[in-house]
Parts: sequence; structure tokens; C-alpha cells
Amino acid sequence: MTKAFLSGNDAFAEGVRLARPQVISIYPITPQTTVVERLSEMVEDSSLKSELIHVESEHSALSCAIGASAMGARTFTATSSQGLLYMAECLQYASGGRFPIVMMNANRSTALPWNIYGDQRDSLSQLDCGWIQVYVEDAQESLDMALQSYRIAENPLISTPVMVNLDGFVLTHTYETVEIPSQTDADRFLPPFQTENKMSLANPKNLAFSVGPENNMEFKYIQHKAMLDSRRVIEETDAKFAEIFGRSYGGLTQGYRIDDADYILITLGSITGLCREVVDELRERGEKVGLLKLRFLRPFPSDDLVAALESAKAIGVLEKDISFGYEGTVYTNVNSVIAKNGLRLETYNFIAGLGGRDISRENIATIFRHLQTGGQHVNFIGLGVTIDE
Amino acid sequence: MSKPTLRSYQKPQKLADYPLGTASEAGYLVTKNSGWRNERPIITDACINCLQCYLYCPDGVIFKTEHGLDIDYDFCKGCGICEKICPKQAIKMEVE
Amino acid sequence: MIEIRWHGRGGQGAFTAAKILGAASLIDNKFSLAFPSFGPERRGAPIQAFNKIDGKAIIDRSEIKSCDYLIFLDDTLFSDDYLKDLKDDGIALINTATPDKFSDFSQIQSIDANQIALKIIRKPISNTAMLGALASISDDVSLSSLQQASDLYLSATNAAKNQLILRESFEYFKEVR
Amino acid sequence: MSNKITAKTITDSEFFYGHKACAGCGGSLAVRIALKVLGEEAISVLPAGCMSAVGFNYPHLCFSNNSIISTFAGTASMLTGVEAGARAVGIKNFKTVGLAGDGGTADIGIQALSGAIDRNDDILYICYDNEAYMNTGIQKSGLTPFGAKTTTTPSGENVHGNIRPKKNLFEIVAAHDIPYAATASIGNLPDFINKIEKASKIKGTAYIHVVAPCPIGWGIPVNETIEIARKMMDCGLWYLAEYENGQFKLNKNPRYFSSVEDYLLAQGRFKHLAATDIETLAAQRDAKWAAIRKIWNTTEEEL
Repeated sequence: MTKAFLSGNDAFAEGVRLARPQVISIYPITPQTTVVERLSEMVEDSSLKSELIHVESEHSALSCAIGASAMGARTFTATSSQGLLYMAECLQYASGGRFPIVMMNANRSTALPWNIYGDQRDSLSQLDCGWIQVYVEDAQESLDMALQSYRIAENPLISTPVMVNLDGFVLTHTYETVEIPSQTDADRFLPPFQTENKMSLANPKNLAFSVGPENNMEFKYIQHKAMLDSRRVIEETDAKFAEIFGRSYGGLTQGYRIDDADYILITLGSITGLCREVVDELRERGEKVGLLKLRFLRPFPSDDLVAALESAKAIGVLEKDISFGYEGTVYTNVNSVIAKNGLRLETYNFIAGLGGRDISRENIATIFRHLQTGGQHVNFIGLGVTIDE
Repeated sequence: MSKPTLRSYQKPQKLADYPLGTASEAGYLVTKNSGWRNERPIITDACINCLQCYLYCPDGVIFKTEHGLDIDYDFCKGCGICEKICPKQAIKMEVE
Repeated sequence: MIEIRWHGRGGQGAFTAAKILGAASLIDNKFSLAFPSFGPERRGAPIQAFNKIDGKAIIDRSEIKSCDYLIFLDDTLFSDDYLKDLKDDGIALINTATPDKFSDFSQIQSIDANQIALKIIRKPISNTAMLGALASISDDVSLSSLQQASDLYLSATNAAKNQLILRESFEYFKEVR
Repeated sequence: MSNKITAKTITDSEFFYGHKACAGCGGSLAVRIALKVLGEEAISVLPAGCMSAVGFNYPHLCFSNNSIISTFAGTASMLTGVEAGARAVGIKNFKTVGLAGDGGTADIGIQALSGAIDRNDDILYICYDNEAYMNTGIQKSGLTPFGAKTTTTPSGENVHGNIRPKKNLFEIVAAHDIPYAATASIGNLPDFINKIEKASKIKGTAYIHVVAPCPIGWGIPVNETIEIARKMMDCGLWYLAEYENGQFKLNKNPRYFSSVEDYLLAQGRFKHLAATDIETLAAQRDAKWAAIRKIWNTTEEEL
């Protein structure tokens, strides 16, 4: 184990290196680019032995990864924003084909208007693409989840691709202290990839076939079941990770001071840290507030949410996303759990950080006040103008 | 002659009967194509074994045997390309 | 928490300086963040870089609004308005050959970093010298840690010369004081 | 040459069998022959299109070799991944082959194809060209020839079918300075077989563009697929050629051409053409051949 001062992208690249992917397809896009630059350097200096392929588009990046995975190779690719949308067809291809590819997505806003800064509209718009989606908070979690994701994805019961989301710039380009595990420990944690879902000369197969109405729904049910089963595997993987590396993230969600909290803010990604500080400040003033970080959005942590929220009076969902004409996508998902389980509490949605807009300490304090006083359900935080009525 | 033959197939009864992902045994045939045909080719004694019909058959259903060429009627669609390509008019199309 | 904003131009190495400072904090057993002004960098255009340094892990990733140190790699980047972004006891550190221009401002310290760099590496690259100067006027980072950290991010061929620059700029304020 | 693969020596094994292609399908013949030449070590990638639609209907799977359907745009990029993946997991003695139609190659797949050639990935890409999107029911593609009637280029008073000439994909591919590219036709299988065999031994990217008529889309009887492919070459609207070592080479340089009109009017898709349309096509043919004979190496070779 060594300590280093790395950006989120650098840290993720270190995690990928430790996972020993055999094929990596790369195509640059801001703010993902430095992760593929680091991987290229690692291949150049032989610290990573991998087939590095310079594809000509994001569609090809994932298509290439699917091809390699279909041969039984561990694969990696990375993208962001427009690139994620450009590869949308291949996203569903990879998940339906049950190819356990790991992909990093640098969360970035989507055009129009053009914007290269961080928000989560890119990946949240692809919530239904059949990938496991994880959102990380800092550079350490980035590295750790690069490694964990392969173990989750490649579990024979799961065999589903994983998208690891890092907030653009705020996380991808911010340098901080990161512990880099040893290769020996990484190898103890992550065994070589083995699967039956591949071609081989000894046992020829036809892959990615058509399935008509008479069998198609069964294939889709099996895919759904694997995603549901991944909840247990995610928790087991986190426990195994803690055993070897001494760090744990709590599985699908991570609560902070929620045991007796009346007011709980639900977050995802890198804004969580600042929200914890605000929780601490409010707790010092005797306010019973807490925080729940959603680490995974698919599979959706329904049970964790019920357990965490059942005794709360009001909860808020803070997300860098808007489903135009409705509300934030995460909020819709959270409300569904609350309704299905008959929880009696008020829910609020706080849309913030779109297009890289800074989310300040004051913004978060305002959000907690809103939870306590009540008000509109869907709120845009940090708008620089008044809303015309 | 190495070609796939018709296999028995039962629709899966439980989820575990389905393959992982979309990957299954190569060359696994469960239905014939013979019903597509209105006419069937017949190789007559005029055949000189030049193999043109074997080569140009889009379905690959003409195969070599010790005694000359034969046709796998399970999968012949009766297109008649063999009849056309034959330099000796040794193949006759016969109404089914 | 100590908050620092660097002002430079694309290519002057402001973000490299921020990374060296962050890595030095790690050696000092502190925690730090270093991040660039987000977005595309264009050579020659004004850019900013940032540091947060603290004794505990830093989980606040919001923008820095009020600074302990503002560091200008080039005096053409300075404007009086920036002084509003300083905390009450904050200091603006400016690379300038004409310190008299800034003598009216009590919160400003200046050093002719270009002249130090020119003498040692024959190029007016001021970032290393400004790091040495910062170590000199601040207790928040040590010269020895900066010396170790600079080897991580600066070219090996100039390692010895960079050490000289750090040392000379560090000594400058000790002498001035 | 005695070591060439012939009808006598080609493997008896069938690798594309029991498929649901239309009777008389030229594309299925191209795929069948290609896989017979490449053998059981071929790993084939087919995009969404006729051959994947007729070959991969679970549980009825018609490829006896390892095969996978790619996205429509992703034939070449998936080939790249398959090739790299096979090497990465230590598989030896394999050959990755793409089998894509004209739309999948010349239109939606051209970016990925260009990328793969640019990387010089060790793959063989075979485009079976039936001159329209046949799987969706005969719509114009970038390889639909001038004048052809399709469901999206109807013929009427004002417009006589497709108004644009066929993209010259062979030369577009060659312009990448690819190690090997060739044209072929299912009307001449010995030539096609030789080119597949040659291409399979190329280290780097190889491309074969094989014309494979679709009797339904072209409007001919299902037993005339081979004949029409031969007429197309005989009248000079298709030619057999190779690009190798930076040089174009014409494989067959006929002394005279058969009638373009006979070739065209044998097909339903050209029935509407006016005499001036046919003259236009004949003039385009003559101009192309004049250019070929001037610039390319036209040494005749045994076929």
C-alpha cells in the first residue's frame, strides 16, 4: 500500500490497473480524458499489460469492449456525457448480452446548451439501460470501486456490466490523498475472469442472438433477477473488500447520523461530503438531521431506503438532474419506494448543480431548512434569477 | 460431410434451462426448411460429379457421398439454382 | 482550513504549483485538495488553480470564495478587486519586478520570482519560486516537503535547479523580514 | 495452381446451415462459401441485417463456428474487440471475419470500418453487396446503383428510381492504404474463394467486396441469382480487382462487354429505365473502364 496525491481520474486509473483488464478501448472526451491518458502511460511503462485500442468513437469503444468480453477477456472503457449518449445502443447490448464490462463515466451535463461541467443528467438518463450504476464520492472511493466493480460484474450469478460515475471536474480533476493497494492484495480480492458466456474454439457458440416473443420475456426476467441478486453480491463484495483493505462503504447506501434523524437528505456523488459537514453543524445546534448517500442507483436500494427513512418526518433528494416536465429522476425512484412501503413522510426534491453550478454550504443549509419548514416539493436550488410567475 | 442435423428441442420449463446471456451452442437446428419448397431438385444419372451445384447452392444442402451427390431435403428450399448451374442438365426440378 | 487561489496564465504552471503544494501537504501529514479552474485550458489565457489544506480529511468540494492566500504568477493578472476575496488576515503574494506599485496595500507581499527563475533556469517560469515564497511567509507548508514534492511533478532534468529556486525564493523573505 | 481451394478440395463441412434466408439468396451463398474457406477457426461477426436475422433465432442457431451479432454500426469495432480479446485470452490460430451487407458497411458501419483499417487490426471484413437494405424490405443504401427502383426510391414520371451512382467502396477502402482489398462476385466463386484464402493470410486488415444479388430486391426469378451476377460482370457494371502493396490490379480485362441494357432489363428494379438512363449507365461504365485501364495494372491473370 502506498499513498499518493491523485485526481479522481488518476485514482480510477490506478484501480483499473490493479484489476488487470486484458482489453481497453479508449476514446477521449472531457472530463474523462485524463483517465485514458493515465492508462496509456501505464501500458507504455509496462505497469499495465493490456491490449489498448484507440477506437474512433464511443459507440465503437463499447462495441469493441463487448467483442472482447465475448471472448472471455476482462475489459474496460470510459466515457462521459455526449459519449455515453452516443454509445446508448451498445449500453443495452452489453447488459442484455450479460457482458460484465466495467466502464467509468465522468458525469457531465448534456447538450444543448453545450456544457462540459459536471451534472448527472447523462448517466441518470440511462438508468434503464440495464447496467449496475454506482456513484462515488471521492478519489479513494473511485479507485476502490474500480476494483470492486469487476468483482460484482463478473460474479457468475450477476454477469452484468457496471458503470462507475464520477462527478466531472469536482471529482475527476481534483487531486487528493489516495491509498493505492498493493497488486498482491488486489489479486487476492479479484480472481481472474471466468465465464461460460463466451466463444471458444473447443466449444463454439452463437452469441447475441435474436429471441422471439416465445422466449424473450424469460431472458428479460433473468436479466432483471440478476440485477436484483446483485444487491446481495454488492454487500458481500464490500465486506470482502473491508476484510482485505480495511475500507468499507456500507454496500448500496451509506447513512450518516440517520438513526434518530427526523430530517434526512438523500445525496449521490461528490456533494455528499459537504452535506455531511452541514449535518454536523446542524447537529451541534441540536437539529435532528441526517444524510443518506445512495451509492447504487441500479439495483435500486429499496430495502435500505425503507430501513433508513421509516422513522423520518421529511426527506429531501438532492440531485444534479431534471427529467424535464416532471422532477428529478432519483426523486421519482425514492418516492416510489416510499409509496410502496406506506411510509408516512413528506418528500422534497432539490435540483442543483446543473451544468456545473456550484453547490454551496449555504445552499445545503437552505435545503435542510426547507425540509423542516415544508414548502414546494420540487425546488431548483441556486438559480441566479427569480422565477417569473 | 460435417453439417448440423436436426436436434430435438423442448421449450425451457424453468429459468435455469436458459443459457447465460445470449450465448448458446453453435449450429443447433430445431426446425426444417423443407416446407418452403414447391419443387424439389432431383439429381439424375447424367451427373458427371463436376460439383458446380454443390458449390453454388446457397443452402449447402447438396453433399458428396461415395456414390456421387445427394441432397438434404430437410433443408433444401427448392430455389433451383442447382438446376440452372448444372452444365449437363443433370438436375430436374420436380413438383412436390 | 487554509484556502489558496493561484492566478496564472495557461502554460505558466499554476496548477502544477497547486499539485506540488497539495502533495507537500501530504508529506506534512496534512490533508489537501488541489484543483484547476474547471474547463478547457487555453495557452496564455488567464487561469486559476486552487488548494484547500487542513489537518483533517477535506470533504467540502465547493468553490473557494474567501482565501488565505492569493498567489499571482504574473503581476498583469492582478487587480485591486481581488483583494475582496481575501480573508481578513489573508495575504496576496505577487510576482513582480516593480514592487513599488503594490506598496500601498498592506495585505500584499511581492517577490521578483522571474528574476530568480531566469538566473537559475534561464526561463521566466515563476511557479516554483512562488512556492518557495509561500513556504517562507506561511507556516502552512514546509520547505522540505515542497522540495520532496516538487520532484514528483517537475522534470527530472531540472530537479537540482528547481531545488535551488525553492531555496532562494524561500530565503528571500527571510532576508526581507 | 494446384494448391488453390476448389470445389473438390474445399471442406465438406457446412458452417452456415439450416438458415432461414429466402430461396436463392446470394448473400447466404457468399457467407456459406466464406466460412467454408476460413474453416472452423473462423470467428464471425455479423451486424443486424439479413444474414444475422436468418441465422440466429434462438434456439435455432445456424452458424457452426463461433459467431456473434454486432450492432448495425458496429461490425468492424466488434471485430476489433473480438480479435484483441481472443489474443488476450491466449487463443491461437483463429481468424476474425466480418460479414456485413452494403448498408451495414457503406452507410452506418463505414466509420467503424474506417477506424479498424486505420488501426490495421488483424481482421477480414467481407461486405456482401446486394445493393439495398433488403432485410427491411428493399430501401436505398449508399450502394444502390443509379436508376434502381427501391421502396424509398420509387420510379415515376419525374424520377426514375435512385438518382445517385453507387458509392465506390472498394476504392474508399483502398484509399486507407489497406494491406489487401478486393472485389468479387458470387457469379465467380473460384475467384471469390481464392481472394478469401489470400485475405485470410494477410497480417492486418483485409477487405473483400462481393456482389451477392438478392432475387427479391432485384426482381428476378430465385433460380437466376448466379446468372444475373455473371451478367453484371459481363456487361462491365462490375469488375474483379484487387488492391495490394499500394497498387490496383484488374483481375479480368474483357475485350468487349455484353449489353448493359440486357443486364438491366432482366431485372424488375430497372424495368422503368428510359433509353437515356441506360445510356447514362453505359457511359458511366465506359468512363470507369477507361480510367481503370489507364491507371491500374491490367495484367490478365488466370482465373
